[in-house]
Amino acid sequence: MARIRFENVEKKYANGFHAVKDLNLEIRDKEFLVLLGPSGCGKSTTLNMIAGLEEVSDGSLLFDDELVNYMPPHKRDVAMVFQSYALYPHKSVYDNIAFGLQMRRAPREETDRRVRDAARKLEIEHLLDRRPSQLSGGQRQRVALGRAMVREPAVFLMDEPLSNLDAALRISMRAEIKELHQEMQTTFVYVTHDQAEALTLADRIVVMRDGVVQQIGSPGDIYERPRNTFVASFLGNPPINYIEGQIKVTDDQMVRFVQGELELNFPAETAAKLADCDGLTVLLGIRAEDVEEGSHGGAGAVLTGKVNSVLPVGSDLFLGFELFGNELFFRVGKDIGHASGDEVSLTVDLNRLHVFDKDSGASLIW
Amino acid sequence: MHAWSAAVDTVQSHLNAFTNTTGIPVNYGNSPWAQYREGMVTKFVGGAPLDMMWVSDAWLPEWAEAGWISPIDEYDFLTAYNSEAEDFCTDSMTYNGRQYGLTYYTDFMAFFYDESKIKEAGFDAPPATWDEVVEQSLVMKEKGISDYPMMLAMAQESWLIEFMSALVYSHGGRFTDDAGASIMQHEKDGAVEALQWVVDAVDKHGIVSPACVETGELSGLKAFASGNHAFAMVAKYRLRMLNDPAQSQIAGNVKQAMMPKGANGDHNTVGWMRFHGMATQSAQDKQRAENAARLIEWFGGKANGEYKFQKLLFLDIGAGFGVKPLFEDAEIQAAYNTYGDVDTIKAQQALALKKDVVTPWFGEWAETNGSAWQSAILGNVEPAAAIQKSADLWDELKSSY
Amino acid sequence: MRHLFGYEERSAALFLAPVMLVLMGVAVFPIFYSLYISFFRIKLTRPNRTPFVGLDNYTDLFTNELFWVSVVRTVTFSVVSVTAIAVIALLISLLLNQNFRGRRVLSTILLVPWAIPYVANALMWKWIYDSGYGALNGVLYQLDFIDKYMIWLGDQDKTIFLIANAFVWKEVPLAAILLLVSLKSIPSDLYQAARVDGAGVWQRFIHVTLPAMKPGFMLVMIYETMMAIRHFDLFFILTEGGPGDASHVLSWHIYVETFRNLSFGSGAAMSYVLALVTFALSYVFIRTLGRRI
Amino acid sequence: MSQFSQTNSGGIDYRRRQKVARLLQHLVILLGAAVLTIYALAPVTWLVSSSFQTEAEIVSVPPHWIPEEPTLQNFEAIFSATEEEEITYETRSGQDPASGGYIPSTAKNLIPSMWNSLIVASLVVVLNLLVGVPAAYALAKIRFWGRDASVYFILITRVIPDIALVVPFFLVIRKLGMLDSLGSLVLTYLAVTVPFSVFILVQYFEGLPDELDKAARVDGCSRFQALLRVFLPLSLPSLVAVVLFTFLTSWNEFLLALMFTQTEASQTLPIVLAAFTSDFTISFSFINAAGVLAIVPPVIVAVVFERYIVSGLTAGAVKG
Repeated sequence: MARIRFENVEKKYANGFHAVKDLNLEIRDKEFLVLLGPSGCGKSTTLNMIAGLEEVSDGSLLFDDELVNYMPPHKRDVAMVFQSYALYPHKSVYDNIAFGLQMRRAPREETDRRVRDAARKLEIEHLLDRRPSQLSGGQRQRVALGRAMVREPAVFLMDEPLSNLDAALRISMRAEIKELHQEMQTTFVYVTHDQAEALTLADRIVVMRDGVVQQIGSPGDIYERPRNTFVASFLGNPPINYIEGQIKVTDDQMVRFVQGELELNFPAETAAKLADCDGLTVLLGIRAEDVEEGSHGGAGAVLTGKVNSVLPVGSDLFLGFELFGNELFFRVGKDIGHASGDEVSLTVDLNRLHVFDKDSGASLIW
Repeated sequence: MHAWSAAVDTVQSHLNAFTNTTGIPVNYGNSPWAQYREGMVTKFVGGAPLDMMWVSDAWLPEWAEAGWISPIDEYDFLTAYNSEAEDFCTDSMTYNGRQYGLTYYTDFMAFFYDESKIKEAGFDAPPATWDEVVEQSLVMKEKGISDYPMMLAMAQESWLIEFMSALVYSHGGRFTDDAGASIMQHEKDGAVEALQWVVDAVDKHGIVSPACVETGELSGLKAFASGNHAFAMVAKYRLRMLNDPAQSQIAGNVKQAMMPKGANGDHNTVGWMRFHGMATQSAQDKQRAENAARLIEWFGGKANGEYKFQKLLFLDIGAGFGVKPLFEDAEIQAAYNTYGDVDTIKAQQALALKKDVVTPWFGEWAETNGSAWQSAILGNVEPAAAIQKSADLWDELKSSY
Repeated sequence: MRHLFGYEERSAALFLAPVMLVLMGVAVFPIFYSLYISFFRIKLTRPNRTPFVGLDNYTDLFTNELFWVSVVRTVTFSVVSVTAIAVIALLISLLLNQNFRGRRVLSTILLVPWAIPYVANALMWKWIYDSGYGALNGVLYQLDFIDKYMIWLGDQDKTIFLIANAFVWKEVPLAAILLLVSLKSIPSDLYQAARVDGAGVWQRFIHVTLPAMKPGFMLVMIYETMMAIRHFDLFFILTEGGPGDASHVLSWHIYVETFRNLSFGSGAAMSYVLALVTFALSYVFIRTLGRRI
Repeated sequence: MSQFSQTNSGGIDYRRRQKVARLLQHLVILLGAAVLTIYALAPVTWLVSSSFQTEAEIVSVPPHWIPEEPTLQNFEAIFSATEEEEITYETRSGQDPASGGYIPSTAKNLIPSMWNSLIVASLVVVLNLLVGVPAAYALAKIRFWGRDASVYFILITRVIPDIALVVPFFLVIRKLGMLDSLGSLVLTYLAVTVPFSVFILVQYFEGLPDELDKAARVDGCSRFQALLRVFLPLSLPSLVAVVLFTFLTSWNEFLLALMFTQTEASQTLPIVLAAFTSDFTISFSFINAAGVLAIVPPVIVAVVFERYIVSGLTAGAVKG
């Protein structure tokens, strides 16, 4: 049972750096929460505050309903997996995994049973007598997981646990971690700067920037309905495209996005939200995958421009596309028969357009 | 008990006899004479356990003023020995009317020569004046008998003041007048002439080694004993060692002459004495004081009815005793005659003067004075200027006390 | 706030308390106590008269001829020693930075002078310099450089250099090791880049090695200067400041004033001056080290 | 011929050049190594050689570099000096030390003074670790208010010259009645050595990853347990370096011991040794033997742990 609640939490360092600003967040029991953001955004600091490795400067941090601001890490029932794994070089794999239990004075047989269980699950039984220096990166990763698992903690913290692995291993470990969460039935807090990891693993994602929470929501929510340009840009590969333009509300209650000759008509639902925005300068966001080749969408839904570059990525193709001097990137099927310099038309999925206020970057529709 | 490292075995044997007689165990420590004063000062200041220690007459005022040593004249069985002691000794142990100990030994600075070298150089008598020392030395140098015929030990150590005093006195000078004011800076009756002689001997004539400023009494003595020099100024009691074939290569050739005299001087020399004193910390505890007094008696007075220690000292190392009855002792008379000329000794002894710089500020002044002399010998300053500096400090210290 | 200092501060305080207590008690307190007593005329030969004299001890100090002599001697000794240490240590570190068989043995040998106590070092050199039977005379005589034994420590023109030599001999190993460490930290691609750019051995030394060693070199120089200025042991055993005042350095001056003349007040004043001088010198030292940790 | 010179780019035979250069380099290294070996060892060798000579041989001119009749008598004198035979009037030697070749009565203090040195040095080492390790850990791994100030404070105390501390130390220790006790030495040596120990250790601890510290604490270690269970086992090289430096410093220290010790109860080896050197009565060969005795333990210690000195410092002082 572990709910974690941040109430107006601040973190300031002695050197004046303001790492986390007015954080309000409730992490639900047994939830898989991912803290996502670029480096320096405060996500690791937040995680460390949960662990007790960093002290809360101001505000309250509660576990269930207990204030834990000043509780040192060894008094909290948390386990943590680190980016560098932080295995104890002088201890065998077995002792590395058992250490946390030993420190909490678990009975010897119980410790042994749990260590061997975990080792079996992680398929590292044959490595128990080795030293960390004799292991590969993936094996170390498993030992680090094992060390956290055996503790059966109320909260399971992971700080970029996969970033030191190579790409293939990273994907398979993702799956294992997801499985682990389901098996352990405990609260996971996971820090990453990798959007794909966040989207795959999370029940909910918290996007942070410069110490401020940008958006909290399910992966779908975050991806489909980004609250601002930062969130929108941070997720998506290739990143979301922006076109600057004006909102035009016509007499017949049609709402259009206008930029020079380009006019896009918003569908009714979106239009309703933009009814008061006549004349506002906005950024129109189009995700790379939200276009189709061809002009079948008809007027008000078609972008026409010149192909700048064609970048095949295997499964599909990134198309560099020039429009009003901006270079936009779209993801299209790999069968497209265009080459650089060709003129193409793309039909936009109007239901999936994003509109942000140009000045504040805030979404006007979500 | 703390002493300097002289006649260590003799002391130890006498000490063991004390313990056997009285049942009082005694801890015996010693340190080299050259560093004895500073070592003791640290001990006093640090409150190291001390009951009885050897004291040089030069330090008495300083140590008494600082309250490190205490008078012993409350013990009648100690003062009783004064009647048989040399007045010079009793006098030297008295400060501000109180007596601070019993004699360990007394001696004076003597002038020795190596008879064979003098003969080799073609002289039949030892020099009687400092000028003759130069004259004879130059001949020896020329004949290759010795590179540096005259041995002077001018290193900064406890002996230095006695060497300097002997030189000054024999030149007819003094450091201070009867009132204790400095006259050392005076050309004639001060110390300048003596220092000038040393400077000339080193720089002009080359008859004294420039290394004399790093030569301590002991290394000088050794060098003399190994035949490197023809003349030496050392304590009279060294005569025994110098004429002992086991310890000296020139044994048998060493003779004593009267201290050479300067133009205005006589054959004067310096005399001194060292005594057994009692530490104040001991004096404050009745029982300890009692034991210490008995120990002082055992060494400085009679042990089992005789002046055992002073006699042993004389027989072993030749150190002069301070009690008259020992002159009558047959063993002693026999010993004297084997290596020395009693007449010369007595004549020289009669011309021995007390040091005139014995004051509470002696220790402090001696340091600077020694450096001043060394600087002059090294040719860094004129002798007169060096002594002037020394005299200035003397007056400054005198007025501050 | 309820907790002004959290768990981190509390544990840090707990961990640092012993060190701070020791240093407060045995370094900071004495240095201030020393300042205090430097305002009094304290002579242990006169235990009951210790008047307050204000700055007299300091003014006396600066008008004392011997004090200035000792300053000159100290400066001479330090400059000579530190220069020699820097040059010799540099050569040694360059040698030990090469890869050759026996390098380990050589660096072990180098540690011998470093490990032996200063007193034994002094005793050894005293014996070597001995004008009667010493090795220096022996060697020079047998090699026919001199035709008769010379006086070494007793010669006022040589003595400070001879003492400096003994000091250098003992200090060089540590300096060389420190320089070696900074040599080792030069990335090898820097050399490769220089080679590709056409730099020869000498040019690589001038343009790559020397600049990269500069911080380490600075540190060694300052450290050794501090050591030289405060050095005492050799002077005590080899010459006691003599002959005359030829090796009368500041630390010896303080020793004489304090423990021979028993003038603790003026001794404290001198110590204080010395402490301030070394402190000013070591400002750079502290800054460099402090930034590093 | 013309073909060859073309492949050798303009007539320069690079292979030969390289060979010559390499030979030259070997030569320079060999020469340097030889000079260094002589420089470092010759004085010590001479001392050792002297200690095996008799008093008669040692004063030969020119010196005998290798003892012609090697003798152990000087060392025997030291080791047998403690077995005291009672001297009576009959057994006394009757000679004055002045005749030279004399074995001082303080010779019997040599071995006890070595013990004193050993005790003091060991205590200082232990205390250094007890006091220095937690401090270094705090400075390296705990981010707390006042950390930088603490670092500077500790470094500054290292800079104060010993001789400046002597006067106040002396007065304080005298007041505490601790003069002439090993305790006063241990305490002062601790203050002298601990800043450097902390410095070495901080450097080393900082080199160990922060995450290790975090892992330990999340695993349930208090700060203290993290230090004890995780950091200590990992910092062996720096611990050995600290042990070495503090041991040698304490073993070798002279000035403070000179001031604070008076009797054989507390005199350390350097003090007893120094007293010999100022006493001209003492046999040269005996002094040299005593000197050798003082050199042997620290040199053994240094040689055995040689690699730790360099690695301890490599992690430390001069990273450049």
